[in-house]
Amino acid sequence: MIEALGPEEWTAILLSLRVALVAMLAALPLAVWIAYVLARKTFPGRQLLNGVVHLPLVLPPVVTGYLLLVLFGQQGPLGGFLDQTFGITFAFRWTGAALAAAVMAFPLMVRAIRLGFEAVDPGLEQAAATLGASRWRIWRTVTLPLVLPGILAGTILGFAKALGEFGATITFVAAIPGETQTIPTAIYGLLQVPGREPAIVSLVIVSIILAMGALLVSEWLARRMAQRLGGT
Amino acid sequence: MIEALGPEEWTAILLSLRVALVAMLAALPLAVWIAYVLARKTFPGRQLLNGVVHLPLVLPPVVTGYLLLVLFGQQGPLGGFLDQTFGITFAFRWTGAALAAAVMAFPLMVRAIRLGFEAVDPGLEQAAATLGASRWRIWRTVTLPLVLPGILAGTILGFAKALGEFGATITFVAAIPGETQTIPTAIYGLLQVPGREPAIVSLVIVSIILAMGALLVSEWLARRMAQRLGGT
Amino acid sequence: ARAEVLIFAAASLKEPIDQIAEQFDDVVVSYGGSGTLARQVTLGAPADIVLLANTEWMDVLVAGGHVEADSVVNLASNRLVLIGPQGTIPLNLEPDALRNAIGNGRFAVGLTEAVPAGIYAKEALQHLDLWEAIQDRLAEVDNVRAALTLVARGQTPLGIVYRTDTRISDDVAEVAVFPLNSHRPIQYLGALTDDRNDEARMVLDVLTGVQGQAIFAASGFLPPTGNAK
Amino acid sequence: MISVDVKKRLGAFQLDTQFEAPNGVTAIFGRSGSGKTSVVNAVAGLLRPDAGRITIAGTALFDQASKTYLAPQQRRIGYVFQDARLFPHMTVMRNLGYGGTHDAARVIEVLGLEQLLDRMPARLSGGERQRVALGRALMSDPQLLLMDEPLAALDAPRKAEILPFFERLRDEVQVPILYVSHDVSEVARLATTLVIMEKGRVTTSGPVGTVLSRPETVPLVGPRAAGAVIETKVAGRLLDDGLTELAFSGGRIMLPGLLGVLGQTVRIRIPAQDVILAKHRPADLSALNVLPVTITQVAQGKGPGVAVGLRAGEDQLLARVTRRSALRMELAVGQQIYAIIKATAVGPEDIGT
Amino acid sequence: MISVDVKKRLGAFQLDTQFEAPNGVTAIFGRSGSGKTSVVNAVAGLLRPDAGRITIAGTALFDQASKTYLAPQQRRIGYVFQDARLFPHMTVMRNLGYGGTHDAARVIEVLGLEQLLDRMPARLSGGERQRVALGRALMSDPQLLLMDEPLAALDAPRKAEILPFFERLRDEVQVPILYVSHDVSEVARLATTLVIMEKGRVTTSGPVGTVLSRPETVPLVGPRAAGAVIETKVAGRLLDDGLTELAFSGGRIMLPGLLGVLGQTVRIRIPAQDVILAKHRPADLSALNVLPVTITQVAQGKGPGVAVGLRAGEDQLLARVTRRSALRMELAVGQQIYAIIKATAVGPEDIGT
Ligand SMILES: Nc1ncnc2c1ncn2[C@@H]1O[C@H](COP(=O)(O)OP(=O)(O)OP(=O)(O)O)[C@@H](O)[C@H]1O
Ligand SMILES: Nc1ncnc2c1ncn2[C@@H]1O[C@H](COP(=O)(O)OP(=O)(O)OP(=O)(O)O)[C@@H](O)[C@H]1O
Ligand code: MOO
Ligand SMILES: [Mg+2]
Ligand SMILES: [Mg+2]
Repeated sequence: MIEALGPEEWTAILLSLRVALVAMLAALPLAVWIAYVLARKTFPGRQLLNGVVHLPLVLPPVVTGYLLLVLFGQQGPLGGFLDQTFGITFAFRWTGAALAAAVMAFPLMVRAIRLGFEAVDPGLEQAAATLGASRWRIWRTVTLPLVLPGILAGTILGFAKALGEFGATITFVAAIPGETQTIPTAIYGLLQVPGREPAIVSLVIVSIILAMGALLVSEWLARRMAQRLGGT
Repeated sequence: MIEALGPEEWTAILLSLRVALVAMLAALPLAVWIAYVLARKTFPGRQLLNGVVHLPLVLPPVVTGYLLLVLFGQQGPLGGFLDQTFGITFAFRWTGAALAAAVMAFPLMVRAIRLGFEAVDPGLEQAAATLGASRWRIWRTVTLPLVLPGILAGTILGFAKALGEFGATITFVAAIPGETQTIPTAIYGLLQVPGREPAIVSLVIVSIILAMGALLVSEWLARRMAQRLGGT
Repeated sequence: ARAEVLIFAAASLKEPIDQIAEQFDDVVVSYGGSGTLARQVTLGAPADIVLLANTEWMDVLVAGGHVEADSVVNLASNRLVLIGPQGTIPLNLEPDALRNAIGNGRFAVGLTEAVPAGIYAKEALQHLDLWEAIQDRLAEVDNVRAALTLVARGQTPLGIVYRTDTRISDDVAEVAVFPLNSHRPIQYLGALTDDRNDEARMVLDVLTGVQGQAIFAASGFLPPTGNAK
Repeated sequence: MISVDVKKRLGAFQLDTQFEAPNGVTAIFGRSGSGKTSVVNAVAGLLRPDAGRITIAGTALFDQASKTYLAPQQRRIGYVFQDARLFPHMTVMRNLGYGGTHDAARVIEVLGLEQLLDRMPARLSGGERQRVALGRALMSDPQLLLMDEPLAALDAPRKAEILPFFERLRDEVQVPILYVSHDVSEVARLATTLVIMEKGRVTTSGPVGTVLSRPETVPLVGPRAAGAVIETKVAGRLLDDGLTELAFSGGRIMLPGLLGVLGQTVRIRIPAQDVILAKHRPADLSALNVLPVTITQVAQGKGPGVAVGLRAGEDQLLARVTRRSALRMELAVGQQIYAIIKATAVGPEDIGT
Repeated sequence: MISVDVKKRLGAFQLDTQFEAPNGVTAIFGRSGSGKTSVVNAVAGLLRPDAGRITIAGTALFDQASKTYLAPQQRRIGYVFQDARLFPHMTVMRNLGYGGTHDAARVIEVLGLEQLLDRMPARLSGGERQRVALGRALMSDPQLLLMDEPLAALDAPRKAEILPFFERLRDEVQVPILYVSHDVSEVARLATTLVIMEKGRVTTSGPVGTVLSRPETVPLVGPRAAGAVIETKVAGRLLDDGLTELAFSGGRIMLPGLLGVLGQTVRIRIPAQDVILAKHRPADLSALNVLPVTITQVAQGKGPGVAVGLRAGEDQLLARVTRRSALRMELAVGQQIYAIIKATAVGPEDIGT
């Protein structure tokens, strides 16, 4: 199986991993924050925020990719600004692939983490408040640890989605080998050429192995957490 | 905005709604069951099941569509069986679009519902058991109602995903106006030709409205549930 | 690592273009649907060379000044063929023959309003007065490769693809060839985004040159027809 | 008849408990962490013992030897948990009816739940919650009732209201009850059998009257908790004074309140600390009850108290006096003296029927 | 000095409570559902009243008029919840230290937590959990301690161990305490002030001695709970007998146990039901304490009991006798009689220092 993979495919595999990991790391804090806000706060525009978060799920991925291109392209309002201010470019760069993956994974992460927040007993936060803990300390030491299972679930969902993302990625950053060609876009290319079925199958298997590995790690972490809490 | 939509687009909108609704209704019982099994049971092959459920998220949608084709196509082992035994055909039918949407939405639904199960206090189920309730009755009257917020979240995630699904759908059942051409396929077609932006924008807005409507309904239901439980 | 020359090419050109790119150290190719590529270029994609399977989009790029009008070249052509699963006997391109062959099944094509292969297929079918007969039996997909798969998996008894596509699968057979005059010529066009990029010009020259044309031919493409605008 | 023999390791804690509980109420008494809840969970089928055997009326619920292990729902056991465990998504009414509607009207009335029926559990106070949990268990018509400190969260008047219901339950329905409690009054009033646990093991068990009137029990249950439990019969009712005269083998006792009808059996606990001893029959006292008794035992405790076992007729009483008094009065086994019991000292929670 | 004035509508329930709590322990007493937890939540800042004002030492925690509403964390209040609320993901040690480590070693020792420090809360028994919650609140060094039935889940010996710590807390640290309890012994022993609530309102409040020795209080707290609370000084210790002699304005009382050092102030509760009245000084009784008293009030209750107010020196005592005895003895205001208090009847949980 491994023989079927050429250097270009290996590059795509490593890039996919990097893209998925960076997307998760970068999106996680924002996802946790938005999930918290949606779970606990009431404010005007809450439903709007909720809707915006879900957008990448509702829209065809190609449209999301196109919107990203319009916003974050070199001529785009955000893209130009980020480029000039921080020197960060997304369009047709691996960072853009990570952005696309993060955006597409975002609704999944937020929802899972939000369920986690909703399952935390507010009585415990009250107890922490009476013990003098600041909001931030309560958040860090009580709320967040109790939400960890949700965060873990959200992260693994997001990671899997990031590994599989195709439509938005190819639209936003194309499939430039070594820069933006991830496993799914590589598979797409291979589909156009005769006789590359073995490579396609190998890439699919590698995807599955990566995702399964991540899943197993997350399940193991979740079990450890549950054991700590459950006392067995 | 509405003028930009021809009869073909309207047909696609109605079809998308039907496909997403049917996909959710059909997938929900299975999703709940799998989520329950994953949350509560230990058995050999548990991690395998977990992995399989996540597959549609990890694989590029085209690959998923291809696998569906292989399995549920007219010559496919499952497709042929279902056709002959129950007269259910998926190939080139809206039912196939619903199947693709359900499969793609499945990991999202399972994860959200599973988090719901994990948040239920087993002490309550024990209490029900001592009151003589059968496993099934406990499940129906105690576990399930307490999991409703998770089910609701999973359903809305799944619904949104089903509205947006493109790659697997077009690969599996193509785009047949009135039968399998959903909003995303219509948008894709419009994107490939220059100058159809108004229609695209209209379709995107319709998608957003549909998803926002579903979101609002689900949030409202969730709030009602929380009120009942929280006592305010 | 940004390459010296970045080519954006229609996915259906992957086989020959990969071979040609291999001959250079620093040529990198990104494949996608023609519509997608064209839109990306209009939004500032850093491509040096654009290769499309669609003349309409090339017109848009030229009109918008995204490619150098003078650099547009005609690279290759293709034939539109009717295919069926392996073992299907050749067919006459006539309504009854098609309808019989389809039976209860469907007819796989690219999106007839959007995907180049689908647009050509619709033109050809209309020209041959076959459109009425099968219009309601179409199964339109987002790219030719998907149409090929439908036929190869036996999902549809017939489909229309480029001749080059039939090489991808052993499970399909060519059952008819559409006459050249039944549709606008199939043109693969290339262009430079920047006239002053000499290395890109060199690569594009190789594509149109003898060596490049030989590789196109080996992949089943036909020499260019008509003239690039 | 319930027979319990469970061994179970829980972290560093080793549960190794054996006792038999005849019909009626068996109280499990023991300090925090002694393993009471764990035993009760094992009986309910919520904690699977490592070894042992649990039977009700000869039927095994659990038997390590024959690999029997009935599911909780097959045990027909009503369990009132230490932490209520009401179903948060059901009204009080639906919670109550969840396990059945046995004797519903009476349960609702006695537990004072009428006003709460439409409430959701989150809107109940702690005590209200426990009452509903109690009602829910009762309405499931169990063959054995497990109660893990069911009254701990209730106030005295509410307790006093509910206890008679438990008594009726015990006497009429003949449902055996395993009752975990910290409160000796409760235990004495309800229990027929007392099991005292310490560090996972049973240290003493037996009929509640015997165990509590044994001077050796004083250090186990605490000095305030010791006292005799005797069975009496209603011999007369002084309606004007609101007193009831109870007869037992050692004489007659007058207690406040109208307790049952003539001839009815009434169980009372006489706390050891409320018995005063006198060498001569005293006169002109507000205490109504003066009984001639014989000293059967004088047990010196570690503290300043002396537990004095007394025989009144065929019943045992227990008194607790200071060492100083014991010396001054020269108390000795075999002496004939008088026990003075103040009518109001036997509080309503010490009187069972 | 804490001043509470809160109005709050909770569904059909109307909370409308006003009281002042001086330094020391203020007990809130009332039946289940009377609004005790709600009041305490309002003081903690967990329930925002509709109207009113809450101040500690003159500083407003809440004031509807000036729109003041301090967050719970700004109030420096230690709260022991009815339902422990331990952080499930932290060990006992980390739970304890969460709000601070004030006096950590002593708290851990007195609450007997040494063995539990590395445990997770899910592995604690009900009583262990409550002890940890108590320790956690104490270690946060609060300016006000709120306790919502903190001892309800504890067994008598453990209670007896913890109560002295509360007393020390009250006396040494001068932390005011609002203490919700069902247990009059606890209340009498700890509380300086007693607030009795019914249906969301305060029916009686005042110094605990006064409230509990008022014959009118009997129906409010229940007959068993009524009794006088008096301050005494240690006048002598009979080491051999293990007795302590306490002096107060009405004479001397001998109690079992060695209670404090000479001259120390000791507070004792004398339950009304444990006081026997005699017209003549009796002899040869095991009860060690006979005090000359004057009847100040004879209050007839609804039941068979009569509450008799007594003056002993400058202190008030309360006795509860049957109506029959009251009539037979012809008790009347102004009469000089004798009160007999059994040494062992004043149990250790009724003695505070
Ligand atoms: N899962 C567990 N792992 C380790 N130790 C445990 C576990 N469950 C209980 N224990 C320990 O077992 C002992 C008995 O607990 P149990 O809950 O039966 O006590 P209890 O007598 O009911 O106490 P309480 O009166 O406080 O409710 C305690 O010391 C407790 O800490
Ligand atoms: N959110 C709410 N909505 C409606 N009623 C409520 C709500 N919270 C409490 N109540 C009611 O308010 C009353 C007072 O409740 P609270 O918990 O203060 O009582 P409590 O005196 O602490 O009782 P317990 O001794 O049983 O703990 C109860 O009747 C309760 O049912
Ligand atoms: O949602 Mo997709 O169909 O992953 O690109
Ligand atoms: Mg317990
Ligand atoms: Mg309360």
